[in-house]
Amino acid sequence: MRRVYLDYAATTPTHPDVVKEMVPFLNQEFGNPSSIHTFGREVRKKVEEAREKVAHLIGANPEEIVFTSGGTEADNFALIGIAFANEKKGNHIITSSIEHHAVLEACHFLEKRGFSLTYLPVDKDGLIDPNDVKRAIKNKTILVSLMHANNEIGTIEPIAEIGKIVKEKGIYFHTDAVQTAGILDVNVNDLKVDLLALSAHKFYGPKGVGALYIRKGTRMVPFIHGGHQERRRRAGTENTSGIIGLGKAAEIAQETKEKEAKRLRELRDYMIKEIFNQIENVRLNGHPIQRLPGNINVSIEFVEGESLLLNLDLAGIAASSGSACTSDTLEPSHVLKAIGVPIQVAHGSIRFTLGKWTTKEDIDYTLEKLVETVKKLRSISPYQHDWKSTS
Amino acid sequence: MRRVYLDYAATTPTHPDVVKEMVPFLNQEFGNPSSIHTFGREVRKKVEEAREKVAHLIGANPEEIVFTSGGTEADNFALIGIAFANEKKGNHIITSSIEHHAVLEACHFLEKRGFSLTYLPVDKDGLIDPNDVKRAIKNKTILVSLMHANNEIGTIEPIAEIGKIVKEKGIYFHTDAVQTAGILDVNVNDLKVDLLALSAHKFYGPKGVGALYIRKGTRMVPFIHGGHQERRRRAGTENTSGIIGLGKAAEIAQETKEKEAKRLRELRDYMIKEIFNQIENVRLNGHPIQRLPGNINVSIEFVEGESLLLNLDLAGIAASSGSACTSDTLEPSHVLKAIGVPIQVAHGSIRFTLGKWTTKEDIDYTLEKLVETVKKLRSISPYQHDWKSTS
Amino acid sequence: MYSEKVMDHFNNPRNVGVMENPDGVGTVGNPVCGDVMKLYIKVKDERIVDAKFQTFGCGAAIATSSMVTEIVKGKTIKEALKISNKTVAEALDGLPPVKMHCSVLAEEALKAAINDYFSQKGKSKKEKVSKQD
Amino acid sequence: MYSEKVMDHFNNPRNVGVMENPDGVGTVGNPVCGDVMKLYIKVKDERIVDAKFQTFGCGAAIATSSMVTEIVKGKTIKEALKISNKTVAEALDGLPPVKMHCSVLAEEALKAAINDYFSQKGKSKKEKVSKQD
Ligand SMILES: Cc1ncc(COP(=O)(O)O)c(C=O)c1O
Ligand SMILES: Cc1ncc(COP(=O)(O)O)c(C=O)c1O
Repeated sequence: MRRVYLDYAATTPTHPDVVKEMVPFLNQEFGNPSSIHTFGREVRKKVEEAREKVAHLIGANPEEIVFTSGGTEADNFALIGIAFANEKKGNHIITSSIEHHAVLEACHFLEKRGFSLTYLPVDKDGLIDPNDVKRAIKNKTILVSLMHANNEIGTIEPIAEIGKIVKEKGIYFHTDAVQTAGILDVNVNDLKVDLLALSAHKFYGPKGVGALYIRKGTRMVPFIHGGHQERRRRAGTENTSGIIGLGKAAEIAQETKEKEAKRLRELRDYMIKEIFNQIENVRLNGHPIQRLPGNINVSIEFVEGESLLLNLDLAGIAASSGSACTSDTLEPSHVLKAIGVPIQVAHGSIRFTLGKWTTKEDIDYTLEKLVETVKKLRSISPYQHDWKSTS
Repeated sequence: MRRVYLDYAATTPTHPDVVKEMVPFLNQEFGNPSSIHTFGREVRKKVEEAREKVAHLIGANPEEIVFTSGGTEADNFALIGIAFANEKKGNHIITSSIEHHAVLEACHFLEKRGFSLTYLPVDKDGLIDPNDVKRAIKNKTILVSLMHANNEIGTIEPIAEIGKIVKEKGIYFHTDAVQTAGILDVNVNDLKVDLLALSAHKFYGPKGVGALYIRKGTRMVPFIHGGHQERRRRAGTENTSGIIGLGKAAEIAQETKEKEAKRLRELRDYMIKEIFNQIENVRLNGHPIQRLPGNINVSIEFVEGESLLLNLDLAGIAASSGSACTSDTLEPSHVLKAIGVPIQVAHGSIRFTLGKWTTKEDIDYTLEKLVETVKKLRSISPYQHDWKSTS
Repeated sequence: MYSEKVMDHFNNPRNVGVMENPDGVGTVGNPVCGDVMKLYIKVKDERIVDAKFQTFGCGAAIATSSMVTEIVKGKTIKEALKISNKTVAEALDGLPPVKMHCSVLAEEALKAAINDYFSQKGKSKKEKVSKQD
Repeated sequence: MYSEKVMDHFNNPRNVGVMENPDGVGTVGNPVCGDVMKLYIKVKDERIVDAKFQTFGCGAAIATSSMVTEIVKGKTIKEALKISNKTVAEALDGLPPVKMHCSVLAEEALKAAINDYFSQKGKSKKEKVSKQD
């Protein structure tokens, strides 16, 4: 059976060249980079090279990069590290209602520990209004944390514009760039951020490794406490093969991302157009233009999302109903809710995310199966005649 | 040049069979285990199999195992997770003065956040006295955290005996078993612990992955907040290849650890005996019998540790002056201080840790080079005649 | 996630569609919750001789609908009233915990259809069937 | 960690050993701190014609000791007094930040030896050399 993976926003296969770089660091060059002997020093050198590559990818200095166990830890580190280090200055933090759970749950944790949070709304396309940020800033505000692009609906936020506002006020600014680093042009100075989270497995690196950019001079406490690794900012023996894989993935992304983004945008727009051509009562979620190159998120009315996914899966096609980590719950996505999708329509939402190995043939095959499945599910539904479209 | 690795306590090479298990999960079976499609479900199954293997290794139920990014995160999770969840009950925590920094620094973090810590002393062999634990327990004590075996001097602590005391008082008991899991027989019920930290890279698994055992019913908050992974106890996309590697390492350890420990104890005792035979003014640090199978820690008087290490490194031999993560500082080890080694003697301490690929020939070669180096360094020293031995 | 049986009934649902002139029809659920089941029965001599369904919902919702129609066919009304959500779930070799509510929905749809049958027969006052949990 | 030069001087230290009848000897450091340097000089016509050392300490301590004896040989006392810890560190192609104190120790050992030379010559009161940082 043909297998088509259209869930690149959930995770990507590790690039074969990245795998090739990683494997020797498991068994051959296996030293602990903190060791002063040759076994350790050889690996230390490679870890520092990886740091340079990651720094280069986002326009940072290598000393400003701290490796983490992924995007979630990086987001937690940013929020909790800033909060605990600056609580004497204030206890107010601004974020948005469409952040990834890695940010939202860290915020909930901080709320329980005495911090006050503002969750900004978004418009119907998922955009945050920079003026809302300006208005939300108080005397006690110590941090603004807003995602660079949303993982579910693909909307790209006006981070640079917001960064200007936040910087003027002398407040720390964090962006969750897990969906954009390695995919789009991401530069910490253009974006005017003090902190930026990224994750290797979203751009053809391994799962379980990421990084937090921390602008020089930023006042924060470590999140994981222990040994002196990462200049005492993140303790724990380094995931050396993972870090070296992240470095390689950053290097590859640097070279290929522009061309690849262009290719994906074309495929994406083709697929969206065909979905609208071939299926009735569909709506596109997320901004039509300010959108991740590989993201398609549509609500297909009169169809329930899970059965859609399962039917596609039976046809070898992998898609998602939103973020992978929420698919074990029954609640409809907080992001779709935030952009005002009616709940019964949200139930019929599906996300296709395209990537490096996606071909036009994959898209055509998916379209064929999607149309078939929607037809089948609508025919089973008691509502195919009764329901009114809400779009 | 011959290369001899005697720093297995710092990290181990990943077993070739473990590497073989891991690699397919980077590029082929690359799904996100949270995804409901086939790509995700295939990997989910393997992650759960790994969980069973780790549970089996320590006599736990699979649901009681939470995967982490290593031993440090597991220790932080145990301490901070229990502290924040039980602070209404009390704010007092008991630990020892010879814990790994992963525990000590988490304790210092908690002290800054209003918790009160007791650091128990140890005797000259590094043993914690169970009666000291009993005496230190107060009304407000919510957690006791003591390591199973010390990473520097190899002393194995009477955890089961202490567990009995702590359990009687209805207090949570955590043990840092990073140096014993996969090496010795470790059983959470025999040890009577509620929490236990382990790390893959200490027993031939990959770096950057570990686990925390959390006894069913234990009241704790997550440490990393976000998605619903790990039954909502540890957020973040799973390090799938790492977890699967940890599972395989656990499986191999289960089968081989007993025989291997016996082999290492013999090599260890041979090496200790020969060091004492061939070098004057040496002292053994740590307990002579209650000791990790592969650990040798000696103080060689009139010799400074770093030059010793560097000279051995030039001869291809990797050893350590203590824990890898402290070797970038100039302070002598807190563990040697705690067992009462005079500072000038502590400077001449060296740790050899033996493992799976250590042979008698490696030991003999090391002995030869060690004797040579000590002779050379003592001949350079201004004190070879003047100093009095302190042993 | 799902058993093979669930996937089989999901992928090849039995007894799908509208029934002409049913003796009882039950509709339960709500599109806002993501699941709606409509169950039709045909009754002859107090025995359910045919059943059909239409469902909007997740994989488990479709599979339990399909399974309940299979189970109920040939049963007397009395026997059918004894079918619980567990019967349906077990017949599917189990359901994930988060999906057990779908089997409850299937039970409710069946009860609703039988109630409707009683109403149509004018028996509703005497033998009203109460919803079980 | 260390430059090749440091490793060279560490592994093959120059001018190691005790000097018979030195004109000046300086001992600095403390075994508790992990570094002790003993520096011997032989002086002829206000020129250092030979230097030797004995050191207990880390790699950088041994290398800086070795290097300072090399640098100092052939220099006049005046020139030798101008040798700073930076001179020594630079001659070794640099030292890691945590090891810079070793080069300070080397400078101090040299100054101490020269002071001792002055003392022996009875010049100590007039030209006492102060320790630099
Ligand atoms: C926007 C965003 N933030 C954070 C994360 C978490 O990153 P990780 O999966 O590496 O923990 C993800 C992906 O899961 C994401 O899409
Ligand atoms: C006793 C002990 N605890 C904790 C750790 C930390 O584990 P990891 O290196 O996986 O972060 C180590 C090793 O570094 C250790 O030896």
